[in-house]
Amino acid sequence: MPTPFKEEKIDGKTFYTSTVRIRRDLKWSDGKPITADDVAFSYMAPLALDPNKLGGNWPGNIDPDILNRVEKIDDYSVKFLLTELPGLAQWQYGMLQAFILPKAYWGPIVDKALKAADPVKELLAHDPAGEPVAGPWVVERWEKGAFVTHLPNKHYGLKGDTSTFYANGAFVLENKKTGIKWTTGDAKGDIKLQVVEGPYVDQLRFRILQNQNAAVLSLMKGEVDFVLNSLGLQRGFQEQLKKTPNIATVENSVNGFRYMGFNLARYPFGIKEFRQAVATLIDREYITQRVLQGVAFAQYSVVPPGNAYWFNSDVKMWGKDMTRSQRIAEAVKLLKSAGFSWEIEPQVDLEKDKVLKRGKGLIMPDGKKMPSFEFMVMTAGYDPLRYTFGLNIGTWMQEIGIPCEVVPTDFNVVLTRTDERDYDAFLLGWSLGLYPDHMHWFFHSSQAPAGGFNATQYVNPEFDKLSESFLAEPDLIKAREKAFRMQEMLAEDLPYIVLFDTPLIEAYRSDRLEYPFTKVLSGIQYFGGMTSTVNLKN
Amino acid sequence: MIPGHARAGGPSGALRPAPRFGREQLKARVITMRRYMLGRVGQLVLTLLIYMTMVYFLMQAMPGDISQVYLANPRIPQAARLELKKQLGLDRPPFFQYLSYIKNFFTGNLGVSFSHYPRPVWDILVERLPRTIVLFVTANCLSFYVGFVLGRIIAWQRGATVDRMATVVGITFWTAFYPLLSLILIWLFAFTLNRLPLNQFIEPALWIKAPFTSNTVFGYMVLGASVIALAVFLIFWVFRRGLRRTRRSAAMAWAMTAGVIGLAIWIAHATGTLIYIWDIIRHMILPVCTLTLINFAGTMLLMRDSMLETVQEDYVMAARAKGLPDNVVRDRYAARNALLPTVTSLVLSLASSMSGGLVTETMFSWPGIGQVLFRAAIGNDYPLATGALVFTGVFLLVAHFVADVLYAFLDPRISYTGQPAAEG
Amino acid sequence: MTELATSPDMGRGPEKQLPRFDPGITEPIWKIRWKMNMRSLAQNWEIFKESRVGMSGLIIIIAFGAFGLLWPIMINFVWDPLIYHPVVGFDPMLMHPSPPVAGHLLGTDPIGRDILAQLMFSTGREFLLGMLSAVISVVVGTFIGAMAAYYGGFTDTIFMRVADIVMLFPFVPLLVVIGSMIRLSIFPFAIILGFLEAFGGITVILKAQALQVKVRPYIDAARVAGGSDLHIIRAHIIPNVLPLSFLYMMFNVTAAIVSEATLSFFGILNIDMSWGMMIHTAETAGYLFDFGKFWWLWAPSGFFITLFCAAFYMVGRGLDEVVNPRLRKR
Amino acid sequence: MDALLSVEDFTMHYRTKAGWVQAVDGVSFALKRGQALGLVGESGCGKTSVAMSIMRLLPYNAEIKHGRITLGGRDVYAMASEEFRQVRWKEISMIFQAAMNALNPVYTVGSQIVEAIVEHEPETTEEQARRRVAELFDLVGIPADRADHYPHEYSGGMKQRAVIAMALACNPSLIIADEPTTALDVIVQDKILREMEEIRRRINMSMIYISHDISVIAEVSDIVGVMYAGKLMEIGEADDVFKRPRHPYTYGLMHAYPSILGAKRDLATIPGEPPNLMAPPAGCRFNPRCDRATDECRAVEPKLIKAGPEHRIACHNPVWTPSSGGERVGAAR
Repeated sequence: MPTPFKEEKIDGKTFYTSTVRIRRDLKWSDGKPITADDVAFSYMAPLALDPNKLGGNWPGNIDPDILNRVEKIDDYSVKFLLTELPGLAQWQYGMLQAFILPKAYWGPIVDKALKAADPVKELLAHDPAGEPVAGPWVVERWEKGAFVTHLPNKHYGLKGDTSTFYANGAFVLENKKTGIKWTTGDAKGDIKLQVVEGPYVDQLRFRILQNQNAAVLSLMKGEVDFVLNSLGLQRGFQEQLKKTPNIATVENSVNGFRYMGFNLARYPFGIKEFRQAVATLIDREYITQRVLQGVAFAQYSVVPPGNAYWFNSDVKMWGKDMTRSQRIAEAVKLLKSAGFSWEIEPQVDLEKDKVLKRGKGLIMPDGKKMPSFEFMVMTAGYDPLRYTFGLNIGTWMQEIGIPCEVVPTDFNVVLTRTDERDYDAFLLGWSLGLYPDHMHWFFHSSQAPAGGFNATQYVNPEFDKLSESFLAEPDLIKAREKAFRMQEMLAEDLPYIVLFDTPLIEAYRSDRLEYPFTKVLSGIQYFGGMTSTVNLKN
Repeated sequence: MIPGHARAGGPSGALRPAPRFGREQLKARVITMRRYMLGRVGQLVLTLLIYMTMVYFLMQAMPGDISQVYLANPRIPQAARLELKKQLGLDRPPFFQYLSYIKNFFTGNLGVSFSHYPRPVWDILVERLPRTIVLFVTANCLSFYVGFVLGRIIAWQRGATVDRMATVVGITFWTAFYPLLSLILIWLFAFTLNRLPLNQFIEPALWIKAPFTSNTVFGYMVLGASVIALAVFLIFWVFRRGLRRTRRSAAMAWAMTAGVIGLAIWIAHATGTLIYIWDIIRHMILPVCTLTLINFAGTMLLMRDSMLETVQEDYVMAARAKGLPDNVVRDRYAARNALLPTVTSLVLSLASSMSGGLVTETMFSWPGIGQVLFRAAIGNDYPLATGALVFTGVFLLVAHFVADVLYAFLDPRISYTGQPAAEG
Repeated sequence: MTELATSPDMGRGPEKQLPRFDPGITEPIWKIRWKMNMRSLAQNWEIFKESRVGMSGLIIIIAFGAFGLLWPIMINFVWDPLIYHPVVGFDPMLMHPSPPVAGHLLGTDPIGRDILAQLMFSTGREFLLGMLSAVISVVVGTFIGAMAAYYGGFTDTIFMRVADIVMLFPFVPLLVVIGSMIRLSIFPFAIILGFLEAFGGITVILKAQALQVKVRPYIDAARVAGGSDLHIIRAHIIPNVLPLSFLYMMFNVTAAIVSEATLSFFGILNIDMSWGMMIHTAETAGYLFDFGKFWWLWAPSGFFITLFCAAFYMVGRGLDEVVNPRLRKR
Repeated sequence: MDALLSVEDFTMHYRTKAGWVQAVDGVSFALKRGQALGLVGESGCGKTSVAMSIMRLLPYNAEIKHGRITLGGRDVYAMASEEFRQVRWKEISMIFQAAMNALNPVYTVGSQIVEAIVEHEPETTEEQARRRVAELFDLVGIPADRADHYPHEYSGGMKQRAVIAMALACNPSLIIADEPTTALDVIVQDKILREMEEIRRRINMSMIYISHDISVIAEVSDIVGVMYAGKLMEIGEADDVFKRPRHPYTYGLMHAYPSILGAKRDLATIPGEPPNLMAPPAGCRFNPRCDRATDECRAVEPKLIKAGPEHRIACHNPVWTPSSGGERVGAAR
């Protein structure tokens, strides 16, 4: 585990160093032990090749501005030298998550690449078949376009690790064979869950299918035992599979959300009250429970409830549990407070919850009639749920005179126009990592110009200060408080109107597979089907 | 036998050696053929160049570019995106990119795919080509054969029940919504009746221990099939060429064909690939039948309509008067003169089978060139999209060229320039 | 002034003889030509009416047209748009997709929209798409095919090479590019499709057929009789090629409807609702693998597509007899 | 010696949408081996339909009401189609009216003739067949090396000769020539007719000439039959019919021809037009146009009655001419 940071001065420059000790019982699949050399190499090689050039996940994990170098101290400990004190995002959830590669195998290849004219292209062109791995599985055969088979890795270091979770939140990791033991919190009281690592299956077969129909039919016919699908099963399949014998369905929440964003740089979307009025109009429960019949669930905060530790539940929820007429009345009040007016003001009858007169011709605070604007929505083909949400939102806005025109658009087109900030309003979605630093990247003013991640061009100096301090925050508890305050601020300003998300529904052959646990954020498929802990029934 | 007939005053009718058929005529044709060929090849290259330019700039005009992939992960900084663009050469002005692309193309290098960086485009195409050829060429040939045979029959008996029935069935399948029909057939045959494999092109259990990869076996199949086709063509050309079309010669021809196929099976067995080839064939049955059901009506109706013209010709009446058997009259007189449009559509559809079919590939999980074309086109992967489009496009251009040459063979009245020969 | 004996309009008069025009009349030429065209039109209609196949095809197409016209009436007066709107409508009373029920004769789709309303709404669009792509591709395609065969040489090469390029053309990216410039609704899509189909496969196949017609003796006879090139093409080559081009009319309509469905499903065309789209939505929502149970999700739209395209074939078959005198004599 | 071909009271109608067309009505005649029959009549009088009926090549909307055709003693329509197929071109062959497109444009002319020979003579090899084609081409006056050219490379006259060569290919015992020389100019026509006549005489082959041109028929046929509106009006020896026509229609026909030999005189024409065969006039079908028509003619259909040893006519009020030959007498009204 990493030691806390201490400041050191080495040949004139100040560094923040931390030494990390490595488990001694791990081996590569070719039998060689995993040592500090491999760890040091896994950081120094990408630094030498410049992570940005490497692309993929490298720039995210290894940030050349912060990480200066990694030195090997002895066979099983390394020392990290950083130029500045890293926050949780850069250290625990950043650098320490990087991949460790076998130096014996990759060393010569990287050296040869460095000498070539275009080192990255040279390196990426290398065919990594037969590369020693540390994971539970080794690739046995890969038939392109048809299937991939894996065999258990004989030298799998973590085989036999028993992780025990206690009701009081304590956690013990113990491997009786190799004597490794590691605990956090006081390990006593009743055990909530105990999982023993180690592949129990002698062969793993992945079949590559091109559409969900084929997958579900194969599942029902018994040709496959589990369907790996990042979108989860559609409603029709769920209903059918629930009724099919010896097939179990699993429902998990997903770490992401679908949202609607306005281009704040364009008048009048910059006005907070306008966004709040639109948020109030949107009846999320009506669509998720009635129209989509429970396939999706309403969501109000920028951090999904699935990410329990960071999720702030008491966030301002605009228009929650309001009837149709109450929403319209509230929205009209908000718009009026910001100086909007109408050619024909919408009238509602609160008791009978009826819309007496539909609003027409919204006039902006600057006196001019609001021009109709384009609300880009996913097409029915790409994502029927977002398509339905978008259309309904469009109808509700038109109902009170907001001249919104719903335009189903191709995903690439939406990405391009939001990237170039050439749009009015759009509806997209994000899938996120565990550490909520996405709030910094989405809403920090530095990301506002074209090409950055702050597509809605939200600029709030107070928020910027808060998000920068959150990013640099090493302490978990303080980081959580800051995250909660950020969520409250965003719920008030509503740069994103968070709409909904869908639980991930998966199915597997209950007569053949037995999973130690099935409640996991983003579903079983997020952990590759938990192949190393699943057990065969017969 | 006519007794030695001496025309009044002519020399006595000594037996004269029979003239060889078409000798000097062929010589005349060869010359015009060569001149025509050169012209056509020139046109082919020019068309290809124009086509490539249009495709390339169409790709550039597509909204967005490949680096958008990085927009999905918030942690990746701006620098990485610019770096990727530089790496892929997207930062150079489009015109220079185009020039380098053309230079590379004519040196046989289709460039490197963006989405499967740094795999070369050739590599991806070659990986998927055998699979596509085996499935789609077989399907096309089968649907053409069924359509051709049925078309001749229903044109010959216009108005009979077989005509009405075949047309109604053909039309319903032709106009059926293709994705829907394939789903129904999969559900019916593979799932409910459980007769045929559900999808994919090989059975994993069998192939894990296979000494070959599926692509090599597909390669063998393409090679084997073309050798067999050539052999069968030669056999029929030798036995059925003459006008002597007796029962005996037909039986001999079929026996020889069976022999060739038997030999092929024995070789496959000897090399140990037979079970694998059989597994692929088993997986092919459902997609090929679906494609045939969908497409046979096209050829059938095409053949029927073009044959209705020739059925009423006088030489067909003359042929029946000559006492030739009915199928000879139908095939060598009526059908033979109506071949032009049908053969053209066959040659064109064979070429287009190179580019596979997106719906079939998705429904039957048979990843081929069709998916590559679609994903690359949508995913802004310029080199892969352009490379795949041009690669399959060449086949079509060559096919059209072959069709033009065939016209002259099919109908002597049409000379090589595609215009009628000077009237005799 | 009688037209040339070889012109199809004149030639096809059935048994009853045409009254001979005495030259003394004073009517202007165009009037005579108009009257003759009207008469030949009437004659053709007589002949077309005879063919049962052609008439039933025509009736089906008219029925589709009427069904499509019914939509504005139904949505404005009979149905409540909130429930019956093909795209946004939702019926809160039922569990969706519900089988046919009192309020929804053909049941509802997985997102709660009424299937009958969707069918009616998209009929108008599919009708437009079908007619446009059929007419454009047949008219333009036939004319080009005949011209290419008749003139040969340079024109033939030009048209054939254009046909090559059009056939090769990546249809999907083209639409994506156009889609990003203008909003691709059904009308521009139908026209683009019509012209693409017209210059592509149909020209090559028709040219092949036209070549066979061109080498026939009566073409030389017509040329000897002083017919202008254009007249020969219009009067001799095209009538003999039309049976094939009518066949292509059906091919193109089917292709149009299937490609429109796949493209709007992948989001390239922003057409809100079409028959093909209905099947695709059902498929993605996972209701299309047990065909017995949720039959109303695929059967009505599948049946409509087949019937609509088949109708064009039947009309084509009927027109065959009008155009091709020898066929009719039988 | 019984007749090679006998047609007995043969009646055949075409079924059309508008009703029945009575194309051939009660025609009967007999043809001995080596004899040449000339069938003459205006176009649309059913002579081609008779030819087609003999060859069993009737379209599908033709229906035989009654009567029999026997060839070499066997009833043509009783034979199984496979059996009759052997007979075609072996026993009886035909020279088509439009010889222009009776040849398949996509095969060489030679091969089409070889095909017929090989089909009917299993033991002949292709080589022998080709040699015979060369001889046939000599016979009809086409250079032998033209055998491997395509039909579109032949002139009109040469196509006609090729079709004749094809008809002779299997030495049939009867050839039906349907307007063989109509498309040709007079000189070539005359040359071909003389050659065909000479070939016929030499191999004692029987022939049926069909033409609307009396001069052609007069030149080549032994017996002449005159047809009008589907019925056989008069049949007999060539001399009887031409020199002593007894049927008013034949009489009229004879006078419709300018004779180069005799004195110049204006031609007599037969008024009116041939009747509509869907609703033929009652009685004798010629009565509306016959100036000698009596009530009986308009009521009762005349049967064929003897007017001479080999001469029969179907008329109630025949034209009487003195038995002395040569001189044509009779009021040309």
